[in-house]
Amino acid sequence: MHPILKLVAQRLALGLLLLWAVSLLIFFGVEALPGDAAQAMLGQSATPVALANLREQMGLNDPLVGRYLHWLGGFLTGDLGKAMTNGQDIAKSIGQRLGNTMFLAFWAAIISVPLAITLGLLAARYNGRWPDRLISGVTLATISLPEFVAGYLVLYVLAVKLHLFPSMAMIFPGMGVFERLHAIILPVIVLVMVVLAHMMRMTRAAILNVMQSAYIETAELKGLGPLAVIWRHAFPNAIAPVVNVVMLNLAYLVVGVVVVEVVFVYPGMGQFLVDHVTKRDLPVVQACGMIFAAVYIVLNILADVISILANPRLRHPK
Amino acid sequence: MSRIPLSALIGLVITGAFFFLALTAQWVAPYDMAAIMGGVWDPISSEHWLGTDAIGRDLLTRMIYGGQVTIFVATCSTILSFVLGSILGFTAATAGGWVDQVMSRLVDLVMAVPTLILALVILTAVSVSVPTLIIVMGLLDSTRVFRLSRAVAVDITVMDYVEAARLRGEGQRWVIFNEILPNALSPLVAELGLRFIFAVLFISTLSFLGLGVQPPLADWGGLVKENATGLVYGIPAALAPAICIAVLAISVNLVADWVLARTTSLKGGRGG
Amino acid sequence: MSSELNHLLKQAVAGRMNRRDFVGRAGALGVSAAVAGTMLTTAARADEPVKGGLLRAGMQGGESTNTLDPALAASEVPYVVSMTYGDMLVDVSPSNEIDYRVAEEISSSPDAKVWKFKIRQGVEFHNGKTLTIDDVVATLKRHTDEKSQSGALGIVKGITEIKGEGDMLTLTLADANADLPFLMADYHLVMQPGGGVDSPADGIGSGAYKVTSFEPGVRIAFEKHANYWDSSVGHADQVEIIVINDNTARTAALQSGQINMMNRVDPKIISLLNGAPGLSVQSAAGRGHYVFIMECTKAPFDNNDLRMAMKLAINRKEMVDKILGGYGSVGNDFPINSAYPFFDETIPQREYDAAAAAEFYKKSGHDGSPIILQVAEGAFPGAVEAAQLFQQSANAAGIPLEIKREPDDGYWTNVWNVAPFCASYWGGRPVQDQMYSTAYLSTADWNDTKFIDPKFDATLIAARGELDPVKRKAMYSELANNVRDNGGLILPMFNDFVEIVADSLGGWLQDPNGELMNGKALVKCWLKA
Amino acid sequence: MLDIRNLRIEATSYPPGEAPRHVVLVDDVSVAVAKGRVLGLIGESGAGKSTIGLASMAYGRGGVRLTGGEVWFNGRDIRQADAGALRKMRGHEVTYVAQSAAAAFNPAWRLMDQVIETSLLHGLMTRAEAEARAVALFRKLGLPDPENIGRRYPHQVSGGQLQRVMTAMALCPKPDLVVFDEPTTALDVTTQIDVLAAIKEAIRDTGVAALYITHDLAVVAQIADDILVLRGGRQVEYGTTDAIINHPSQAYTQALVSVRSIDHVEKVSSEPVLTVQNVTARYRGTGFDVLKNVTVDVAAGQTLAIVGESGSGKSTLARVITGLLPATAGRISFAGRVLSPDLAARTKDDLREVQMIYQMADTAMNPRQTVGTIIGRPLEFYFGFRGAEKRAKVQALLEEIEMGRGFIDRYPAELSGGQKQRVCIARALAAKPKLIICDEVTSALDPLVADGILKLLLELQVRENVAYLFITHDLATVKAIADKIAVMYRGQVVRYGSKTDVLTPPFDDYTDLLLSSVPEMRLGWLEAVIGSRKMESAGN
Repeated sequence: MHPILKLVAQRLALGLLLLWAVSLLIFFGVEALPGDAAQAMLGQSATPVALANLREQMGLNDPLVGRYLHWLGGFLTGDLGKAMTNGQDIAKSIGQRLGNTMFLAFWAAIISVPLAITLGLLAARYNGRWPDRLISGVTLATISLPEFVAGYLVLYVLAVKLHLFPSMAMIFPGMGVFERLHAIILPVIVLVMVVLAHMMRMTRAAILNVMQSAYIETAELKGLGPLAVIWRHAFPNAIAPVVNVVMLNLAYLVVGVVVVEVVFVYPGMGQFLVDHVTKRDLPVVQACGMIFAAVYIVLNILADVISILANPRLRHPK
Repeated sequence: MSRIPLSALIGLVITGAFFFLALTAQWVAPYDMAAIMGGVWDPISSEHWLGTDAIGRDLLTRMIYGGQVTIFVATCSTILSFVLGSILGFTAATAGGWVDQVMSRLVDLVMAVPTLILALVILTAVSVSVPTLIIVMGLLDSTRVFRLSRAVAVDITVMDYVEAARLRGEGQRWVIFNEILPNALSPLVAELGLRFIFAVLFISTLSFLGLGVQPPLADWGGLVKENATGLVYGIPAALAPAICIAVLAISVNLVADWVLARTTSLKGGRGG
Repeated sequence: MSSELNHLLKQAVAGRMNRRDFVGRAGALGVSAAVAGTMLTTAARADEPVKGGLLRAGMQGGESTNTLDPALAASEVPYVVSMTYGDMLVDVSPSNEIDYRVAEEISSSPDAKVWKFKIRQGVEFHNGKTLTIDDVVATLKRHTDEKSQSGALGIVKGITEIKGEGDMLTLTLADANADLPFLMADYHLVMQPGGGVDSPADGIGSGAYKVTSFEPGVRIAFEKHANYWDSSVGHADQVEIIVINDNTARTAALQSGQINMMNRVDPKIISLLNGAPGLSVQSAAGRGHYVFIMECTKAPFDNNDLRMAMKLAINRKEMVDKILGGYGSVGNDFPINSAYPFFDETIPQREYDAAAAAEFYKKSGHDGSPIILQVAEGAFPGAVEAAQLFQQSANAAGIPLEIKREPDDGYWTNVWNVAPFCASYWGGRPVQDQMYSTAYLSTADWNDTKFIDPKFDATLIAARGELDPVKRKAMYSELANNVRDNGGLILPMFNDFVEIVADSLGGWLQDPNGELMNGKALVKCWLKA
Repeated sequence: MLDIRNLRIEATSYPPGEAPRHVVLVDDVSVAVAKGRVLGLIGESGAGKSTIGLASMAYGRGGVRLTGGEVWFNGRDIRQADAGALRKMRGHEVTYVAQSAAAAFNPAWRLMDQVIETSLLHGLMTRAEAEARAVALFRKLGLPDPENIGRRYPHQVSGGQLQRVMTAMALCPKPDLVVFDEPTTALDVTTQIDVLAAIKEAIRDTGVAALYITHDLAVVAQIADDILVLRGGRQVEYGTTDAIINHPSQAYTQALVSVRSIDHVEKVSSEPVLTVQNVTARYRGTGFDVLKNVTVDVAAGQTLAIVGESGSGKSTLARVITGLLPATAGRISFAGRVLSPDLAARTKDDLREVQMIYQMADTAMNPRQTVGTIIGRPLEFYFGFRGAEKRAKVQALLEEIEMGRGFIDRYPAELSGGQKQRVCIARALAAKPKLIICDEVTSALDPLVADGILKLLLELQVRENVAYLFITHDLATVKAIADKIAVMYRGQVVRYGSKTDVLTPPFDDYTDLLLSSVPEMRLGWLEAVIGSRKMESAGN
């Protein structure tokens, strides 16, 4: 069996195991927390009777393990169940939110990844000179700005003052792609600001690291220009670390955007999850958690595979 | 040590200043933190250098105390995460074998669930207080420290001098504390800076989402939240703490970069 | 025209200010009475209803956990949703009269125990089905069923029999209740086909608008119900509720013209908004009130002198200014204000009086150990700050008040109605009887002050059956004084509903019954041409 | 063609955290290379030979600058040329063969693409032509399967072959001058000789001029027409190869020529302190034995030299004896007692009495510890010496290894290669061991320094009566120090006995190959050996 396939298979197996562990973590974790869905829902109008009724109706009185197994069974048969709080079909409601999140993440990534890598290469090319300092400085500033601050600044300047873009990123079914794009411009800008720096700095670091190698000197002694050296000889060997950090940030774009969603009222997974967390809506929290974990795991596997493919030693074993 | 680049120097000075203010807040702050002494968002004036906040408290005072909270929490959680993360990381690296496997997998497990979400889940349930914040943030962040310190340590354990120590019959503790730690220090110190920043940004974000410290206490993130509504009307109150967060982060970054630059020439390097 | 004058004009047109006031204050700005008068009339004339268009409300108070089942509606968005797609038997008009919807006529037996509602003919559900008496009966039955989680359960549980024949609905009560019609206006009691027993959350109602898209916590879209019987409402072709829980984002959305109105304005920014072009702040004195509750049965609050000391030690005016930004009115330690019928204006206002407070405190013989006030942000907006203010004024009177902050989560379960002294919020009820019955009757589930007084209970029950307004007002006055002087309630302030509407919005009216014109804003307002 | 006149090269180094240091690397060096001639640059590390080599391409590593003199190449002073012109020149008129081809090839590219890169870059020929030429060169350089080897990646090719491919890469664009920077140093002797021959032939056939840089006089003697001897950046002697080798005028040159002059008479065998019996070992997870049934013993106070090329398993043997790699079979007894195969199970004395010295002194010492700590630790650990007493003993040891007491507070980074190795020796001695395992301890050092270390080791052996297990690939060293020799090949001992027995014919094939491959310091040696081998292969 080809080592790569073998490795991918291994990682997938490990990933599934991890996923299962995550499900345990979330389920019993949320259970361990004080308060439950019934309480959270009734709030001030929680009379003992109503509480008992609701608990009964939500099946909160059944034994814990039984409920987990029941959930697991459903999950394995592709049934995410219904939300405790409003009985909506989870798969359906999440599906829409996930779509939105992916839409946002996709555009943020499309812009930020190439940009980050180009900037990283440039910074490495002019290492220590003013372009490097400028790029590094700016990215440093963006990385040091909390998301919500960046969000509000962008919102204040571009939406409220200049009326360039809508302040809310409302998107809903039946909206054309261009309407949607117009709607999400601001959050995309903010997300790009957030993830750009990390990827760019890693690219730069990786390139500079490779620049130490003997074969770079060989390339220079072959009479190649600086950019040619970086692009043809350094970058191919810097792919692995870059890919890893890129994947890390892609994962972040999917699972870490709660704040941006709050600021721009974007109907994504984050807000959805937070709502259900506060309402202790276990099945939904569970489902979201699994999706997030899955995204993270898959992206990691992807990163591994790519960096393997980028490395001839592993691609073509002796 | 003799020649520090200007950028790092600036970073050091500013960071130092912030810590000084944090330590001396009680004496430096012009007013009582909770005292309501003006209208809502009074403009900058001689008695209120930064104006007043959303319910008429002196903003400068709030900022100074906010800095205290932010820096205190960030520092403590960072320290916690490092002590925990690095010790475990080194142990995993030196012990190797199944110990390493188990630990690494557990860390993977925790990291597979997005940090913010995890924090939200925990903090919505347990009553939010400074200690809980520190512990939660520290624990969550220690996973990343674990990864780094393990990577660095693995690089070092393959060195001949570690083998020599083993051949001499040295124990685990000596190897960790006398052979590995001194050489892993610099990359860790650099990472310390970055982790600290993440802690600052993280607690700010938590407070922004309403899970920060309790009023009348407020960290910078909380202050931004309290005054954010004004932003849309050009009320700068929210910007001041926001800028503080950014400036602190940047200056620490500058220092970290410098430490990093000094260490890359060193064996072990960043350790990824 | 100066922005201030402009603002005044808006206020006047919107009905927040009568003609005389307007002319007066315009005069203060150097505008002659005549000019001001014409100004107002032109402005008002420009205020005829306009049909068509898309009306949008940006709202706080919606989660992705919401449902369309009116029985379970608890927060603001579901409430407005119900009011927009559903009709009840009646509404309560801004001036506290009965506004007939599905019922077109009401009559009662002299003892106010048997009530007859004449059901309007030709009311059509959104699914094309015509509303029949059976639907009405089924709906009420669903809400009165003991096992239902309906928020209206407490209101309708007094109904012993629900009967329908022809177009006449007959409700029989256990005890007399002169306010029953008002209770029928409760927003949970949305008429649904077959009572919504089979599919409570299908969003089919008989209201002016039908639900076209329901995304909980995000957006709810409606379109005009073509065959709605009442042409005086439902002007816009489409209406939308967009959930924007973040204050800043909500205001920004309004400013950038993406929504026409918003609820829950952060009092802090009102002063800033008054100047803002194209917007006007609307505030309506409501029945909601922020309170601190002492349990009369638990030490040290089982001592009325101490309770009185606490009541005297709070600075109500300061609270209204600091916590509500002035958009509210001071309370008087009983849960009723001018928004209620039969309110007694003559009851003297209780003021902050450190000396008197100290006096009572001494008299109570309290041992001086700290008195703990438990509070959470979630108790009411600004609760913690309010508590801090209370602490300052109380300490000034020598009362050792201390604050213990509780987590929002589980506050209503673990602290409220459990702790001897804590902060709370009451949304108010359409009529005095209901307010008192819910929270001050000895046997009430939510008697959170543990106020137990047989005389009070007797008067309350008697008042229910009393059809003579004069007598009734006297009775309510007695109840008020009783709670005010002997109860465990500290009521510093009634909060207004503070909302902002764009100038593009026509037909806005103040309504004390609830947010966004008692939830009818989308139904009653229109977009100016 | 290449004419260097009073060249002066300086550099500024930025040691972390310290003030920048200004150093003169090369001063007042003049040398010329005519078309088709080969100039050998020889000297120890730090002599500036590589620097000069790169200077002839107007290239400086790090902060290196040409600050004086002229470098005339093809009739123009390249010190004055601009970046563009230099780029045109590099990789076309002058090409470069690096020391470690393994590192000098880009791991991400196929060999062929790298070999022909410059030819295409400078537009010298079409891809087809370039590849054809490359294949021809591969064949000339005696690479296996020349048609297809270009499709391989660097890691798929052995070090010797890579070095040839590198040479092909240098020759492909038909340069006027090739700079060879220690092209064979990283190779095993048996490989080195072939590569050497291949290079020499290629140079002759293509008629390019060459600058051949090495520290091994014997090697350069085989390939160069003229030799420039450098020391500390200044030229010591410059003349024809014959002149330098046979009639060196300068003392330093003489020393170089007569290096390895130690004559060590083997001692009569005494009772063994260490006996290794039928030891077999394999690494975890691998399928084959790296050591097969090895049996040797070391007499007390004497030296057993383990000779073999990389991969012969000689270092593995060391790991097995120390217990780092537990043997799967066989038995190791030491000073009359059986050693447990596993390190963890050994007593403190077992550990103390077997000490180890590594090839790379830099990685063998913790960079964060002072010499005092490094040497002092065993004293403290085994004998519990502390404070002043410990310090005194450390200084005594420093004396013993012929270093000043002053070094006690230095850090490894502040020491020269030789000094580092001495400190390692001291650390081993501190434990008062019966046996010291020396793993290639001299191979990283310059010849003269290495000699010093060897001499020291011999003296110490006499004084301390300690036995050495001396692992090396360098037969000269073996001759200099060993009492007994074990020749290892593919995990097995192929020849074992007293030095004289092992080094006197008749030889087994491998030992013969090994011995005959060691460069000898006489002209024409290379041809002779190659010739004889050809005949042999023709014979049978």
